[in-house]
Amino acid sequence: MSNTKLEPRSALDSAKSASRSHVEIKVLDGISVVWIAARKGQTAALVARVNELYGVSLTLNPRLASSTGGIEFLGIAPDQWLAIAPAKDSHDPASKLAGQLQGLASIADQTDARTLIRVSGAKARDTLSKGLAIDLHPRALPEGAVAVTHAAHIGVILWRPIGSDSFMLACSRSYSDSFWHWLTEAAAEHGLAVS
Amino acid sequence: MATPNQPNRIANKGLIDRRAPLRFTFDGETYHGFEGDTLASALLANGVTLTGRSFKYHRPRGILSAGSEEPNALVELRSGAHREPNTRATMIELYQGLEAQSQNRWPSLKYDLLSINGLLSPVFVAGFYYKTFMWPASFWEKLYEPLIRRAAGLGRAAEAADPDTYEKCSAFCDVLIIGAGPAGLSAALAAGRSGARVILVDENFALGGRLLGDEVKLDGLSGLDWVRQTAAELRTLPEVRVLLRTTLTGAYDSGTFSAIERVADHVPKPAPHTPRQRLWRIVAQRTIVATGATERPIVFGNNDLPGVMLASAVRIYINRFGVTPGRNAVVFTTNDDGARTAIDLHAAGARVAAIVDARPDPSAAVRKIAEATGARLISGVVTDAQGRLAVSGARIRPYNGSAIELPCDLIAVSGGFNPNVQIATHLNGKAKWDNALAAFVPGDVPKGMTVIGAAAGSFALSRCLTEGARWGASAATSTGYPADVPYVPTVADTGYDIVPLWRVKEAKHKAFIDFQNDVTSDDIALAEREGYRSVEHVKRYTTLGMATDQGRIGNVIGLAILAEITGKTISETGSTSARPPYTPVAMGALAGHHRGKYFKPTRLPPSYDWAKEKGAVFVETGLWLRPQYFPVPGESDWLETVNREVKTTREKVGVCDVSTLGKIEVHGNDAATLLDRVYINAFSSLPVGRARYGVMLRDDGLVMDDGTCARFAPDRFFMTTTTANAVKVMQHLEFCHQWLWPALDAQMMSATDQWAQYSVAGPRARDLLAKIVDPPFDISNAAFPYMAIAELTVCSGIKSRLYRLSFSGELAYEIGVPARFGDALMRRLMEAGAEYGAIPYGTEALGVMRIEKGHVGGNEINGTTTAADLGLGKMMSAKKDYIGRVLAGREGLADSKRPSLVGIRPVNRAARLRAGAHFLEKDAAATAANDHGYLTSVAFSPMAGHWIGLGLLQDGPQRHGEIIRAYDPVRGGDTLVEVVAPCFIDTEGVRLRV
Amino acid sequence: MRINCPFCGERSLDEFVIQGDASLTRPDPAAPDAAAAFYTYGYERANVAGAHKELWYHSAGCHAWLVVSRDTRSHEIASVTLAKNVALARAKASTGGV
Amino acid sequence: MATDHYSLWSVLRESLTGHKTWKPAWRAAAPKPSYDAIIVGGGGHGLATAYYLAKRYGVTNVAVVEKGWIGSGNVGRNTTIVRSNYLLPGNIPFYEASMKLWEGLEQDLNYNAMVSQRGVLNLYHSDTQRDAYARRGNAMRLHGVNSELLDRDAVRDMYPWFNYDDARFPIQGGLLQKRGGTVRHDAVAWGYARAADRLGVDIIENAEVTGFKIENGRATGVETTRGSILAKKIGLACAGNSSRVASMAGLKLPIESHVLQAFVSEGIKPFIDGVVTFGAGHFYVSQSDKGGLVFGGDIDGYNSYAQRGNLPVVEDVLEGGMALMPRIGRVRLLRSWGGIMDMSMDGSPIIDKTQIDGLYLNAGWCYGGFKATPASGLCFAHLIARDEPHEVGRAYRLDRFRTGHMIDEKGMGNQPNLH
Repeated sequence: MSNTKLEPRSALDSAKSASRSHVEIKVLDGISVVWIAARKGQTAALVARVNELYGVSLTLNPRLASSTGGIEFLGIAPDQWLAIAPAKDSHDPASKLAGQLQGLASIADQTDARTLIRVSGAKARDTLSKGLAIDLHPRALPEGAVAVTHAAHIGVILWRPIGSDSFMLACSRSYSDSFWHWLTEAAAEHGLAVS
Repeated sequence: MATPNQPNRIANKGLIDRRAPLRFTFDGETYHGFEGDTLASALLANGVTLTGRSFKYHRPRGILSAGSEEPNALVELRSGAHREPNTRATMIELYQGLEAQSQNRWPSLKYDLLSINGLLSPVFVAGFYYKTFMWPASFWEKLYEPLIRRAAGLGRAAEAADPDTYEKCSAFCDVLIIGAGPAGLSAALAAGRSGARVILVDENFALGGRLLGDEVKLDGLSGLDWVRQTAAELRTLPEVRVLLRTTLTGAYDSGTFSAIERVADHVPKPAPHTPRQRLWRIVAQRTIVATGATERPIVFGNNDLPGVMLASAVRIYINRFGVTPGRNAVVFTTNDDGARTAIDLHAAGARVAAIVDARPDPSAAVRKIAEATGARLISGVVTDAQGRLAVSGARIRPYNGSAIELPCDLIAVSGGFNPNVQIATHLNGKAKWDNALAAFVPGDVPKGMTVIGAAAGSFALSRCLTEGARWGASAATSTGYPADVPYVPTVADTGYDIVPLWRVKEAKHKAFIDFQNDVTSDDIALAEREGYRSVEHVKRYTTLGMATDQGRIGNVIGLAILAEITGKTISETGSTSARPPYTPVAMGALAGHHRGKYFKPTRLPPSYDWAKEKGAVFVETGLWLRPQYFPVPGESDWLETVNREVKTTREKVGVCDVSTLGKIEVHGNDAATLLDRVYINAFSSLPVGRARYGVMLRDDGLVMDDGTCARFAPDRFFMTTTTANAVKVMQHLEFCHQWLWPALDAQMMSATDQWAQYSVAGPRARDLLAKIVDPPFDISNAAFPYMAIAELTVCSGIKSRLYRLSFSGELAYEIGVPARFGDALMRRLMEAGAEYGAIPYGTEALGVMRIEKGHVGGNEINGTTTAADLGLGKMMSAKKDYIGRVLAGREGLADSKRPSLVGIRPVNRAARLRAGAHFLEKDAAATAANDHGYLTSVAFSPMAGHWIGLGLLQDGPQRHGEIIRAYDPVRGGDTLVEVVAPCFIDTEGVRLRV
Repeated sequence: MRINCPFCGERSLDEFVIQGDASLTRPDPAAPDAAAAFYTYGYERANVAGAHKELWYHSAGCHAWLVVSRDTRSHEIASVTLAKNVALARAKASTGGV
Repeated sequence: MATDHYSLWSVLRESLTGHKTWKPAWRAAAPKPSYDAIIVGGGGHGLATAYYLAKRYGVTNVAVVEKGWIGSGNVGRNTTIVRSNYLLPGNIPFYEASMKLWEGLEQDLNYNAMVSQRGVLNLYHSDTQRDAYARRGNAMRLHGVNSELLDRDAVRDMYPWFNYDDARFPIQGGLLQKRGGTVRHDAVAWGYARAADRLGVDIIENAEVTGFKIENGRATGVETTRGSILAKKIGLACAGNSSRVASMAGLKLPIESHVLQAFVSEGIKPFIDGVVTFGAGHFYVSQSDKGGLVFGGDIDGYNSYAQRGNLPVVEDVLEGGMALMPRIGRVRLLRSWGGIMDMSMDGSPIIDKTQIDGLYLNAGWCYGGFKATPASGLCFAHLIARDEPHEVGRAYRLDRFRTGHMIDEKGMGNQPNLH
């Protein structure tokens, strides 16, 4: 019996996406999230290693660095990053990074710990400002910016992907239902059709 | 010239839209008004002047003002669940079908029985209650207070839940401008043109402030046209946000402000998906307060009669709303501005019977006005208004001659203006007295804040405009957006020239300071005579300034009169400092989205959907919603279900979702050292591939949390915490690492949500798991003994972590898979376990089994117990230091007589136990002196066949075998119980090692 | 009140948790007077009205512990630094402690 | 021939003559050179202490020195709740003694402080909370204090309009103390002041203590902004500022000062009869005899000497309010204010001698100070007069933290802002 595979299931299977002119909300699956924390005194070496492996230099502030291979490295805390990688069934970025960064960083897979949601559209900012108490204006939060904060009492990591006017949000998996409820309610005023 | 059925409407005047007539009702009567009216202006247009009753004496009251300071015209707006008490008619925008009712009167507004209180007013003075109703003591709750409470309050709260929604928004800006009058608009232009991010808020539904109520010219433009032109330009500036119907309610630290936007109060019902009101949290680098000034009345006899109105309000009703509040007016003023009201009245076709100028000698300006309006100019005072339900005349005492009486239906009164300094004082700043203006002006204002225009005492229009331009520009410049001071239109200023008069001593009738609370000048005098000399004492003793107008009408007058009485200056007497909110705020707006089911977020475990399908009953544990038990058809109650779950698990195998446990990855070369310092027992000695139970203390030596910690590699640990303490423990670990021992190489990350983790417990647990784990992994007892752990794959390649841990005391495992496979794994476990009779069990059965085994839980780890109290003293390592070790040694905590963990069972096995029962010696009296502890946790043990419990009992371990009482009077319980060892099953711990 | 987290930037009060006086240091548990020293450390507070160095945790943000210098009368914040750096510097200064 | 005694008759008599001859509630006393005892702090506790010193212990040569106007501290800025529904043996007898004093207060003082025993109800939302309240209720019973554990239906009978059906944390029941209730806060300060004044106590306002005279280990007087005053004994009753004042005598206390906000709504027709505390959020509420909803929640959490708080707690409190009683959505919040709390290290107060002879300490009341006013005054007066603790206050020792005998109702440990 153990040879039939387990079917994965996102925290928001019920409500995958909802969209309408002014704001679009989409739950993204199949993306790996890996926690990277520099070992004591190894930050410089880690940055160098990542640079030679992925051609990007990890930022020491809340910004993201996006590699040619489509991996984004988000600065989420002093000496800590999240790697956001499009997951292909075949490989497991966490183990790969663990191998590559051996001795330089602590690694843990966070793929299942987070639900990734993209919010875009003309009213994305207005929608998010109903819950996020940080300044979302492009002057304060330009493309590539990262913010670890909370919205409607729920912890959330937010970032602005390069070359897009959208917002990416990652909330803890177990909170996804409540987060989705708040987000869709906040967006409803701007014409969001909730599926 | 009046519009049909709106007798007081003036033809072609005002900003109302006469093509948009609106129907509304007040006390059941139907009336008509126009788009752009307030309820107050519409009532006045219809000749309705009696709008309410006062709080204490139930005196007839009318509309005093045209703004948010209105103390009298409070109504119940809307009906049913939408009923909104104490709503100021002056702030209600008229909409089609509006319903309003007067309040605090019975049977009707015209004939209010409680106006009898007015006759008793000689008795009902300030402090009345403190001196009476003391005998007999028991009568207070029985008789006196019920009577008082019947009379208490103004309007009625709705009886059902508020059907509307509310939301909260955050906004950030470089420059926040509060108030969109001439000063605020001019500042917004100056700052906005620089490209700085500007937010302009105004509580009104139209821009312009006093420019809407006064006839002025700016460079030849009418005030209104200038406002239109300015608004148009502001609309073109992308970084300028204008929020109308938005009251700035509070100033908080670091440039944070609260504001309430009334999104849908001006329409019959909110548009779909829009809130009724919105709370704005505004963060501003610089703030410009341009909140204007509020006119104050003069204290003379019957100054509260309907028909006595603030002079500036009279002008607003005429010019902005095209309504004349009277046809035959007396203007009573202490300054030139008040007198100007005569001009607008005259222009509106009303007769101005007299201008009564309280100043020793009226200014030239006033003489001119009198001539132009044909008003009789009297240098003197109005001593009393005359009339019963409305003003019918004024009794006037000229300074040179004897009293005269003039018939009139309106007394327009101006005692001068109080700058609205409230926002500037919210952060403890005090306002300071300005003698020339006879008013308080801002004193020390918070960093980053500037007060301008009338709010700063600059009443002249030209100064409002120039200050706005100057400070708007400098504010923007200081935030990095260089701005030029823009051109300012020229205006012809009019004078103010006040000689303050606070009260008319010759008044024959009651003379009010605080209208709504019926505070008179006599009350102030009485309070002072009785030794309540501090202004704060006077306010509290008389309730001056405690009404819904926040003291905007009466506070300064009361202060001035107190100064007069005590012969002190006003500055010596006191100052005013306000507290948020600036005007009263609907409570729903401050709660926003977070009510009902969404009061707090809900966390769902990975097997939630599956458990729901299975008909599980769920229970809130912290923010989590966990399956409590899984009833099956035929089971009569929860106990039967839980008994089955326990039995089946102990006899066959059960599966429980324990994903809610806190999980923390602890990595690094010094991870073991860190763990040694936070746990009372050692972890550096833990071999790779094994787990260990650990206990953490708080700094003060009491137990903080317990859990297990597994070692996957020399530098890689996986910690579990209790569900309740997950966040607290993470914070603690970070504290120890970042603050206490920063030199350690350790990194922590929460993995609670990453892993779906299930406990698989019972004699057949291994058989079940054998079908799940991928070969060649060997889970035989020899290869994978108690407390072993491993990383492996299950169900054909799903990476997984297996822990041989047992909370139930059975052969048991905890199996973890990435959370997205949690749902599927639970289904698979049930499938694979079917042949062994596998069942799911919930938190109840979990609890029963841990009590049967005597494991401590949240009821025992309650923040007041030591490790020794919980029978874990022997775990406290003597070989190392750890958090809490030293203070745990204090005599009070080391005392062996402290209540410590015992097992409890009823002597009469049929008896039920209840947690919270206290322990008494068998024959001891039920008194505090004999209180020896209490039952912390109880359960019915299907294995033992009776109720069992854990408890904390003085000197407990020494008392096994003793019979004591479990005393539970609040539930009528008093049971003889036997003290036993805190373990009811498999005391040797054989089953979990097989 | 808003605290300028050295990593995340300025954030609202509700993202943080305060622990208290940052001028206290955990005593040497091996010292002969450890009991008395730990009592003082655990319980006695200067509780100053004025400039106060205190520990805050950015619980809703980057999880950094911070040393915040704040006036307890005005709530005005003079400086914010990462507690880790303060602790390291202090350790360097007095190479004591565990 | 000034009218002194308060009664309906004296009010009626005065009403005929325009209330011209009332005797002032308390004299505006000037400091004498020396007193038998000085109480620092003209709040509820200080004034009550002076009153009981004079009334019960015959010490009448007493001064209360107050830096501003009496009652300007927490007695004038609280939510007026009185109750004795405590858990621990160190607390129950003390707060029950206080309840008993409240029950006879008005007749004792001849001042109506509107002591109103309309009941205090603590709601529970889970089995664990229920059992914790059962434990508390049983502890109260063992101390002879009545308490009742109500189930959901019983609560619903009392307050049918709570949110029962759409709640995140459904109400399961509550612990009721019928004798609990509210008291008109200002009147407590004024009533004690008036009664103490009549017994000869000097109430000296606008006299801020700037230092202590201490001669070889003994306190002999205080320096104030109105001159120095000598005294045989000095009692500190200045909660909120205890650390500040004690530091002038070189003392460091197990106390932090924190701000607690409180709120009142516009006056509306009464619909909340008693006091209710929400068990699933930070919210408690009662309705005053003027009709205002008087409510509060948690402390702001940071050390503060500013009598004001910040927005997050305001939102937190109102979220609790709306979760419990959604019908108040359209009722308006009228005013908010902040008080400085002496938050102690175990959430319980201190009434004890200090290391300095003749200097006595009454502090650490957290936000439980108002209900404690009478017993606090009585115990402190006893301690000052007799140099030994009153039996109901003997647990409130200053050295209990050193010896590990904390009185920690919440089990939060040495983290003052969590109590």
